[in-house]
Amino acid sequence: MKINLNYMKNLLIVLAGIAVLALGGTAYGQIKNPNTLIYLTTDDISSLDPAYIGDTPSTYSSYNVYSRLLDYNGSNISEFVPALASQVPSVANGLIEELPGGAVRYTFPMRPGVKAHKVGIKGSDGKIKWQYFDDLSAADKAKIEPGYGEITADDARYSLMRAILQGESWMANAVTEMITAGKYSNIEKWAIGLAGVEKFDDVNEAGLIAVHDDLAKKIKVVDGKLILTLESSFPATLGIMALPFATSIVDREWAIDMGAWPDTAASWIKHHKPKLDQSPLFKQENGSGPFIVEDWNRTEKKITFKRFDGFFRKPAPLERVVLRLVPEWTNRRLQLLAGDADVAVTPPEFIEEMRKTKGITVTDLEQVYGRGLFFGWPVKADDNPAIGSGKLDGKGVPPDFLADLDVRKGFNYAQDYQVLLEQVYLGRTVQSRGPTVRGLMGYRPDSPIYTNDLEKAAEHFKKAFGGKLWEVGFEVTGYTAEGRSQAIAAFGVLQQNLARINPKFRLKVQALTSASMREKSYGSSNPESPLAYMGWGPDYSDPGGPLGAASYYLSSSGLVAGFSGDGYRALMKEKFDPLLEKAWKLNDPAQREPIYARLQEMSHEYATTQFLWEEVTANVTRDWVKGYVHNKILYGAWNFYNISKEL
Amino acid sequence: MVNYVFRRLLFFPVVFIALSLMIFSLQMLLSPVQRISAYITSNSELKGGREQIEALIKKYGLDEPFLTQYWEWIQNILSGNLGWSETARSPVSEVLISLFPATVELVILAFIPSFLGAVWLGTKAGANLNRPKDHAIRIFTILGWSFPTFVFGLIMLLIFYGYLNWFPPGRLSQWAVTEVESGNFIRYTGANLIDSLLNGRWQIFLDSLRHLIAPIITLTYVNLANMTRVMRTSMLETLRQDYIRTARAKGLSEKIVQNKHARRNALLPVTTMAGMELAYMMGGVVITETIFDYHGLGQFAAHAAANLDFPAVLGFALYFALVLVLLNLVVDLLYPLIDPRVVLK
Amino acid sequence: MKVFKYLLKNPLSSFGIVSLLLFVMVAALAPIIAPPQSFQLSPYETPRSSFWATPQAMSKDHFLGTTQGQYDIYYGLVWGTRTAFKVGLGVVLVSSIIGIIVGSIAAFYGGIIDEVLMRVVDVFMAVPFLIAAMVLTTLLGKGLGPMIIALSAFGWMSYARVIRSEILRIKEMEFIQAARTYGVNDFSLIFRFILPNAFFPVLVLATMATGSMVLAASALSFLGVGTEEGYADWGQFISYSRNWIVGQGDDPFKYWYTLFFPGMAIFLFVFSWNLVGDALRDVLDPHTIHK
Amino acid sequence: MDKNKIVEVENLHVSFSLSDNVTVDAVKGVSFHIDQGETLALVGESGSGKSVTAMTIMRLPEHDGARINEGAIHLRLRSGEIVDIVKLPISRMNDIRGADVSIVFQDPMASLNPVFTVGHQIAEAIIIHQGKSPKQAEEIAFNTLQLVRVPDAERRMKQYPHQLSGGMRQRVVIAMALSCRPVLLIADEPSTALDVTIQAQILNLIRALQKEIVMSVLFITHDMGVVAEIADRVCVMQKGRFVETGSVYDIFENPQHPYTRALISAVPKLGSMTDKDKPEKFPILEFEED
Amino acid sequence: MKPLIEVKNLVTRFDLKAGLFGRVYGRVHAVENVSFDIYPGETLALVGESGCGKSTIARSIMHLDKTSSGSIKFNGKETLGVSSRNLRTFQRNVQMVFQDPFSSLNPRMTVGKAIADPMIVNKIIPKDAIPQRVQELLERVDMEKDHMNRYPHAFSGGQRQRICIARVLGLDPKLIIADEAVASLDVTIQAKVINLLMDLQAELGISLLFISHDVAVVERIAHRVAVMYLGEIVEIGDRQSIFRNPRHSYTKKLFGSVPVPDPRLRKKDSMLIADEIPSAMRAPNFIPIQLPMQQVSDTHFVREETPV
Repeated sequence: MKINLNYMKNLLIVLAGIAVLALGGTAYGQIKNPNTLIYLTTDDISSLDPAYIGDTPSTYSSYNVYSRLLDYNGSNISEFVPALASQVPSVANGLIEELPGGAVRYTFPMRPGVKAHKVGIKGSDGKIKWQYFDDLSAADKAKIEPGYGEITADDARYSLMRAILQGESWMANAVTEMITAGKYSNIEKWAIGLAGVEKFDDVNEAGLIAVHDDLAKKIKVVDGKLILTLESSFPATLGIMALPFATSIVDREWAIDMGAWPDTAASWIKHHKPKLDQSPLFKQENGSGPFIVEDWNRTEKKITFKRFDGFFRKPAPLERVVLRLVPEWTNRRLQLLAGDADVAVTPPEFIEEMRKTKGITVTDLEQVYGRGLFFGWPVKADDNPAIGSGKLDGKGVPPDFLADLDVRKGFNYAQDYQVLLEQVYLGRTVQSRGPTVRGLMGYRPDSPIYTNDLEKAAEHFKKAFGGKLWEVGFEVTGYTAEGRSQAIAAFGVLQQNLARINPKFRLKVQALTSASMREKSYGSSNPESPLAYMGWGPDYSDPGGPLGAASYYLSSSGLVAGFSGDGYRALMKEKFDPLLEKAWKLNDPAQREPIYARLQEMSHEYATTQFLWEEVTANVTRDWVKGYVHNKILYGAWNFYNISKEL
Repeated sequence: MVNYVFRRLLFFPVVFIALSLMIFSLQMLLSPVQRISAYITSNSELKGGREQIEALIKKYGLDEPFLTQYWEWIQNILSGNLGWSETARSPVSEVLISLFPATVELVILAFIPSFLGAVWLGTKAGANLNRPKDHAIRIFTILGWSFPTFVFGLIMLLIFYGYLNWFPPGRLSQWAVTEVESGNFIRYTGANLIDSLLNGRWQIFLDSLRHLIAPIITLTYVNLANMTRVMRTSMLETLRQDYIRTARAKGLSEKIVQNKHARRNALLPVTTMAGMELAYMMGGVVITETIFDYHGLGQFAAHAAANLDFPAVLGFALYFALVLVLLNLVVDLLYPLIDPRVVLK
Repeated sequence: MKVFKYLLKNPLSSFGIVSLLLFVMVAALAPIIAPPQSFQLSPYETPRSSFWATPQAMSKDHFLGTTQGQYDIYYGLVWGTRTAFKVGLGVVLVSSIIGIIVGSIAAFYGGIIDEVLMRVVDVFMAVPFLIAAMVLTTLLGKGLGPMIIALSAFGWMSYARVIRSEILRIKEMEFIQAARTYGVNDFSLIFRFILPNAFFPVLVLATMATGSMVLAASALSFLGVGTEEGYADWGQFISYSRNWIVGQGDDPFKYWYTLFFPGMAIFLFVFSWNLVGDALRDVLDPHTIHK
Repeated sequence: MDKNKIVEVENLHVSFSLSDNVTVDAVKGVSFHIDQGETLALVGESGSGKSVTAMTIMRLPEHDGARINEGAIHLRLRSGEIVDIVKLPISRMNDIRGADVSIVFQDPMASLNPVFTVGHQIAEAIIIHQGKSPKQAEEIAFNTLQLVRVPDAERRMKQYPHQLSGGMRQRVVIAMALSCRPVLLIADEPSTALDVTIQAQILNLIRALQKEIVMSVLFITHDMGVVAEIADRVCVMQKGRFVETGSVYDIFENPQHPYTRALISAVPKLGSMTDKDKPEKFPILEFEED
Repeated sequence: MKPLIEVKNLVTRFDLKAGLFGRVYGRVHAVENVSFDIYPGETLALVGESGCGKSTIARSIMHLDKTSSGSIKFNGKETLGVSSRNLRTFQRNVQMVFQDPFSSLNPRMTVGKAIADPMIVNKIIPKDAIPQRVQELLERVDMEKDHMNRYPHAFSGGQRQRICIARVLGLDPKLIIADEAVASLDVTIQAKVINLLMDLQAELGISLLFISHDVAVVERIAHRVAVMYLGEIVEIGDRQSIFRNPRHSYTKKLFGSVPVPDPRLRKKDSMLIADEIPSAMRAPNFIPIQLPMQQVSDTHFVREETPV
């Protein structure tokens, strides 16, 4: 073997190669990829099945690929426009009727002639073949099997029932809750309720069929119209029907052909709560939305959408949309600057930087929810590092530490909200006044809020635990999920201020993985975490109902109560539940608004939570990206249909 | 020799069992509540609090005894596809197969210059012990080794992409991606360089190369130090040998003595090491891939690790063990070619 | 002693030693040159004077500037020196002890014990180091302790191998045979005769590893599983800077200090250890190249 | 230079620098000459500088950090030209090494490159010195192997050093040294590492070859038995200096220097004890250790 | 007189193994059926060429190599197969000096410690008496007492061998095995070390098993001589009759090869044949053939040879 390398020659070749390759770079500033939108994200789509998903990133596909009966009207969170339905139901147009006994009926007349991305064509062997509608010749189009790939009221019925019966995502369960008008929060409870047994496992086959039949009575197709019958009023119905989750409409024939629920009463249990990849709609779609999923590369975390020319409105301006997961910010930033990307998810601390950058447009997006430090009591008493010694001896806190209203108030006065708003958020958002944020019913810009007042804080702390707390001090740990620099800042300010109030007040902060965070907070009667940074947003504009902002926070059965301990829950049950129930029963917004406003005030009064700020995010795009419409309730999900690229 | 290869591969099942036990035990360090997180996509699913969690724990059998769970788990993994990766939302084997070409492409292309460079620099340094050339080479290589890879990589990205706009991140430009994913481009191997050549698409070949250069430079520089060091020490050792004196006494020029007689012998330890080095690179150039948005095994593995996607971690470890075994085997098989004294038994 | 003289004479390693001594001094004097403030719960929590998201350039109060979130770079670097020594030496100590125990047992008893232990080593080697460390830190949570445990748990194998091969070499030397012939027992043989002679190759390995463990720790920080936010740790600080490498518009070096100072600290530290290790290897044992 | 002389070394000083300020003088002013066809033995104990002295004739120690401080080494090349080795540039030395002067080292195990075949290693020198094609060079190499009485030379050509026994390897090294028919062969303890029966064979071989191809031999050894077997003249070296020079008979029968005497008295002589009942101690002669 | 040590039919073989399951592909027959006795105060020399098995005999006696079969009795007591605890006295009474002075001392132990260690380990004298004893021993081997605080690297090969001898003497052994103990020394040093050994033998009545390849040295030191070839003793007997009357062809060849330090006795015949020493490695299923010994005289035995 001869190892004699000709180094100089190699070096020259390499240099020449680099030169050639370097020239391949394109000029700065022009629109690259004119008909393709390249969107760099940090989040991952979990499934294409709209009935399976419950997270915002996944709506990027369901929102653009599937259609719903209704869409939100632009940025308005409580007005709707027809989509697959030809009219928005209202009392005025008679499509919402109150039936005797308090039941409510919604009627959705359907838009005719809507085609799905794939349509079924009967081959010579009599078998149905699914083909892209866009690829068909006129002759082929004539051979489309009726109903196969045509969106009808029956498809809508099937889609809703499938989502409810599949029961996997909490958004699908929201539909259940809607259709039962809040009586059952998921199909299992429904089945249990009907069968009158203890556990879902005990429901026999007859019971399963019974719940299906009960459901089928509420969702019906009459004269080509979809009719929903709710036992009582559920004000958020239209809002849920327009959300890009479980109410997205799939083509029934295609879904059954692919092996989804065959639309029979006895078979649904086999399709109930499937594992992610067991849903036949997991990695294939047949929606009627403006874009087709051209390729979903799950290992490379990249999804490509192609324009659907047969869309029931006029086809979208963009030919392609590419969503790529790029974890490293510098990389996203450079690609955006080079024009190789059009949109890049940007960490909050860089929003202002990007606003100052030439060629980049930053649009602040208000969110419909706030962040806060969540108080929980009583917490787990034994072996709980968060409360140190577990006693009021300066080296820890008792498990019911935050049950003391003065302690909670002391904490709330110790926080410096202005510093956080100015320095961490650079003035882009406002202090959160309670569970109800701007744009929601019951929000009043003059409701009482906590301000940074160390003297008042000291006053309250001195009163707490009969003055003993002030004497001995405390040491307690607050938790946040990893990677939240704002949370660390919020804790940091609090920590410094507490130490200033009394050097014996020691707040420790720990960032946890989401798994550990979950373990710390989910113990409904006594969680481990006394103090945690979190935030929740409602899923429709109405503050009431199971997914509304006020009930999220203030109901004893709400999300927050689920991890804040029995003490918190008792407080909610006693003080808040009655008002919530009262408001939800009323149909007149004028009567409801003051109740929600009162609830907001009470959340301040009882210092239920340390409300920090209203969440704000931003779109950071090239200047040439036009047409984004922000609807708060969609949490920034992009409707690519409106987007175009032009200078 | 077939016998030898067979015996080496026999080791693999042992590694499999041990690895799976080890990784499963790691997993069991977590409480069931923590482990249930892997199955949850949204916090809101847990509206029911503890009750809901316990139902999920039951559903996935996370409260069973260790061995029962292990058996479940291992069955899942053995039932084909090495189990399901939650982070990739695909079967582990599919992920490994689909990302493998990208990593191999990058790693091989980065390995060749690091190896040749190390042999060259190591020879020069060893032959010039404690002279300026030696010092310069040592500083140059240790420098590369003393900097966090991610800083170096980010700076490379900034210079070559941010300022010069020569070498973009990713694997292909968007136009090339559209081409590659369209029906008239056949994916033979998944490695863009090879596929584009096989399809006769020069533009795509060049585009792909353009995307590879910055990570290659980063990897090469970072990997240079170790191998250069070994080559240098090995050269020093070899140059002390009597047969080098014999070669000189024969009247061979110093160049032939160094580049033929010394280097050939000095290559022995470097070959072993290069095999390991290549294996480690195949085992995930985590940071480089992350920085250059290069979707390969390293980035995937890091993502899986951070999200405690244990089937993926196990699958990845198995893949790596296989790479290790195979590369060691290759090195072993190469050894007799370099050193006639070695006989495989 | 001779070794030390050599190290001081060699320009590269003497540079390394001097700079390491400086680091030791900085670490020792940390409470004096960067006094913690009263509201800090621990000196390792870098104080923040404000909470602005954007790094701030050098000023009278922060004379190396601040990172994103206003962590004082000077303070972080000074106390981070202690962290660096803790991580580097801690990992090296723990992993070399594990390695020495495993390697000694394997080499000394040989046979099936050796075989089993070496297979254990193989299995540990079969998990890529960084990935394994990531899994373990993710499992154990952020912080210095978990990081040291994770890096040690998957970092001891090379020590075991070196020790094993050293012992196998030394075991055949005649002074060991002599000791056996006059009745020295196994335990004493390992500790009094074999290990002291196997010390130097391990020392070389350990010296090199001290630097690279600090690098590995910084890689963990980069990957998001390092120390807790704000902890005085170079890796943490340098990973804060990663997003600020790109400057702003006309000023590409606007945030240079966020990278430069932590970068220099970590680089100098690792570089010094490597220089010393490299020189040590030259002087101590030219025969341990590929063991 | 006298017509009979092949090499003449005058007042040679060689030193090694161990570190920046420590130098060791290995050879301190040595002068000697070797006649055509003569075998000169350089005798001394380890560290006496005998190897350095001999290798300096080929300027080899300089690769290990040695310096020639003083002196001249005149060598009569095969072409008849007389050169002063000390003054030659190393590149010129490469033409002389292996062609006019060759060397056989002590350890045949170590002095062959393990990764090249025996044939290749012998042919290498022939190719560079005689400008032969590889094919011709192999032919010559094969002949040389036969010359050094390697049985089955054809097969040996293709073998690697590790496949040969120690004695066979030493023959290969000798073949390598003789392949270009040098005027001077330096044999640096060529038989020390070998077993006594093999040693006898190698000594006989060198003796025979010296007659077959007329050459001078500089034989370095510490073994007085070997000296007695092979040398015409002897130089006794101690600590970098020559303490005594003379014909082999003078040295053994009438040693002058106390060191030489001590050396000879310490050498066990087979058969000297035949008449003695009991073992006997060595007669120890003290000498000055300076 | 009873023999101090009796070696009977000693066989030591080494398996050569390969692969994962340790398949035996060959076997080295290092020592084949060797028997000899050593009497108190006598020197038995084992002479032979490299690979003939002479060192393995030493190592087998010292229990450093595992013997395959045979018996080694010390003072009439069997030592093979005895637990190491019960070997204590044996170990103390039989000591060994190794070949390589550079590896036979622990580089990290001072000379004093090295010499003291056997005495400490075997607890033969009280601790506080040890420094004194170490000094005596050092003086006995012609070293200075302040050498005890230095490390081995400060000494020359000859000095180290003396230190090794001192270390061995600390246990008052009855038998010292010197395995090529002087082979690597310069002749003048070699002579002194051999003289030292002979002095010690005369003084303390120690027996010596002197292993060497140097026939001339053996002739000086030995009372009796055993010639080894390929693992076997081919000839054994008292020194005078072996050297006067070598019977075995190998013995003759060996003696004939020794260069004589007298230029007048230079051999004229040239043996230009190329001989090689055969290897003792055999196939695993090889069964060695044992030829019987013939008695030449009372003290002289020679192995029969197969006619060539």
